[in-house]
Amino acid sequence: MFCEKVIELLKEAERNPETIDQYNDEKIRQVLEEMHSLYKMNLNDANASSDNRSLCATVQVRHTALERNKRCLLAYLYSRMNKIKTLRWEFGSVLPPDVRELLSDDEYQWFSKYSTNLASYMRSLGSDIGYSGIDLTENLKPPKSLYIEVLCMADHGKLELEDGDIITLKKNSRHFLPTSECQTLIRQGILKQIL
Amino acid sequence: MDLTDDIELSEDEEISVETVLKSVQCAWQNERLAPEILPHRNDMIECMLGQIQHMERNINKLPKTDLRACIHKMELSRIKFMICNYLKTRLHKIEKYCIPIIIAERQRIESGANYLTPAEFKYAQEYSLNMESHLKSAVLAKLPGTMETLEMSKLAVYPNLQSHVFLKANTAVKGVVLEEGLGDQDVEIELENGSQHILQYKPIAELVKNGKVLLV
Amino acid sequence: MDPYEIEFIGENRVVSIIPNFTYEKIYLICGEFGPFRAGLPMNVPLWLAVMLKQKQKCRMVPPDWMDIEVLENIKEEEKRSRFFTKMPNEHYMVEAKLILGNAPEDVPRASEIKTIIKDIWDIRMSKLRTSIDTLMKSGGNYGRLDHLTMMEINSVKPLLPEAMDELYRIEKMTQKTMPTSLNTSTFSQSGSSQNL
Amino acid sequence: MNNSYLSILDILVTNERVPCRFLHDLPKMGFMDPSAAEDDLKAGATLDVPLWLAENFNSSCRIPLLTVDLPKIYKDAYREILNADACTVDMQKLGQHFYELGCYVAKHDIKGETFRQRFRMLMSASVSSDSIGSIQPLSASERKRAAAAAATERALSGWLQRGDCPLTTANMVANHRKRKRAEMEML
Repeated sequence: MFCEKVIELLKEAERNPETIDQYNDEKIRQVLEEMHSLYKMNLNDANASSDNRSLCATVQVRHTALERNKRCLLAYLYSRMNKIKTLRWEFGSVLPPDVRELLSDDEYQWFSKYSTNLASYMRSLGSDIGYSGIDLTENLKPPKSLYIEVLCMADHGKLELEDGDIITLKKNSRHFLPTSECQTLIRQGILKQIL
Repeated sequence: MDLTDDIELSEDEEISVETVLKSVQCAWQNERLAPEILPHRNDMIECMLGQIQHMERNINKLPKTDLRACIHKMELSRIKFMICNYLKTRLHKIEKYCIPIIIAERQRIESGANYLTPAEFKYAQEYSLNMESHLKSAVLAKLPGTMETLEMSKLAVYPNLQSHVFLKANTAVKGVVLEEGLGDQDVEIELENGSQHILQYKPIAELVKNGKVLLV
Repeated sequence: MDPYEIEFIGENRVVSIIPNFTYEKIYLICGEFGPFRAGLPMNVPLWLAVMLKQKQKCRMVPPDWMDIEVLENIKEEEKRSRFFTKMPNEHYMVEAKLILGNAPEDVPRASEIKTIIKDIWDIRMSKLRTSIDTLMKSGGNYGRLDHLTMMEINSVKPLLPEAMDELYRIEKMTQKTMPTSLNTSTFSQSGSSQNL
Repeated sequence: MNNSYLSILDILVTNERVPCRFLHDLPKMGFMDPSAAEDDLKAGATLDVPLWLAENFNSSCRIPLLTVDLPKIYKDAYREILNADACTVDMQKLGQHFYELGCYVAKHDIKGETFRQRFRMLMSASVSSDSIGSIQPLSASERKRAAAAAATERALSGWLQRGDCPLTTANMVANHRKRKRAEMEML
């Protein structure tokens, strides 16, 4: 039956809604191959079908399959675009190499453009009055206290706080930090809040 | 020490920052709970950002451990949370519904009743262009012959205005017409002041925009 | 919405505290509070009360309704009534949780009070489920829900509104095209073949 | 449900197969019918065809090529069962997309009633997580709804039990790490 490969692709994307898989170049290639061969067969039969009405129907069926394949491929890309957006909000504008390699080159380009667009929108906030303290990727949860205790999950190096103090984040070290200054590190899994 | 001061929103009315803050909260709540994008409240947001900036400068003059500094910081971080969440909610709607939003916004700009701020509109247009160019280079360009063309409007995702929402009436409203599910006659109901309902968004969309109801 | 976001909204409510320090008025964006006089009750937003309590700068004054007798009455009334009764305040659960959680020593008979409030909550939650059931049975496109607090309303999201959306969609489709025969789909009725 | 062009759910729904009878010969399409050996698909052939294809060529279209029969779950026999007690029907087996597919092919009134009956079952199950397993298997959208209801329930009881609002690792980040760890362990 037509369009079976592309459905596998979509099911794969749906299976793990909370993570992004490797861009499936190979399967996409197979779908494109199916499309090219359907298209070619149609070109041949379309020439012959002017005097053969049932062949004309065959051409229509193939054309429907082509449109269907196209819709599915675009839906695959779109579902990944949504995940890539989430990557921008959660990992930040610089992706770790092992995440970066899950994206195709086109997707990485899209990620960069998305990131740039977001950054320029955020720069516009408060720009009239020269205020730049609003970062939409921070302040994600209702604040409960100004300071929290955190445990460092990985060696991260030095962190300069707003008040000028510099601390070193070493694996397993504990710190008492301003909530506003460690939210991103917690989101990125480098720090963990001790409750 | 007076860290706040009343600000002027327009020439003839002076609104206290406290009132602006309350309006921002309602705008945030409505934006979070409405299926479609609501008219922007940029004047209020800018006013709040100004207040935050002013306040942060003053806090820096206080000793770090000063109790007042802590209290002010806590309030500021609450307000920042709300503003960030509000703006982010709008961005997400703009992304999801970008195609119909851009079309509707072009018409609204002509009539001067725009829903998006200039920065949001720019963001929406850029987002839509990026999406188009990605779909083109990643798939469409590789399709055979005539298959590579695509009308972007086909990809439009629309907010579900028929979705059900909870609301509280801020004032009495008469003549809200509910669409009946099955062939029956439409029903008209009255929202008493302070009453709460669950109903479809569409018939009360205007009431959300003009502040007569609050989504809860 | 997340329960913490509703708590955030509820934290704007004003409650009473007795500070153990003296300080002049403080001008916040959400209003002016004070002056603080050690030993004298005063009003502040709930979030500030919690913050001061955590810094051991105040005692919390339990709101009037946080009283065994008042709550027993509410509970009885809630049990008796078919409808939801009006709660002492729109964020009673948030207030109860924050005051009893941070300052149980400031509330006389705190643990009994906690139990009664939980009872009232449970009665209302089970009433809520019954009402939803009735609502869905009666058509499922509109309901009036006076006196439900935001936290309670949130507890049926997204289940209730989404089920109503789905039902609306299903019935809308049904209404659009009532088929003459139920055995065939609407698009297979005119089986007349025509030559291609 | 979202019927938009890019909706994966709608794509999966329209991928469900419906029984069809072909009205005309279709040259070179014999492979669609695994039981037939010829190159051409012959008029009169009956086979299950994905809805997206059937929908484009059914008798209400410009080029009627086939007639579509109702999938059995929407037929009289099942209507009676659904009418009697919708909650006993195993939707996972019989109608993964019962409501959604029904909106395309079976525009009669049983779905609304089925939905109501089963909603009640779903609601009572969602408050006590252990009973989710004991109810008859759900359709895909019902499962989603039950999971969402359970998440609300968890968030609420979490809130009732704790004082603070814990900050946590972002979802994608955490899942990415988890998966990487699992991959490392496999090596």
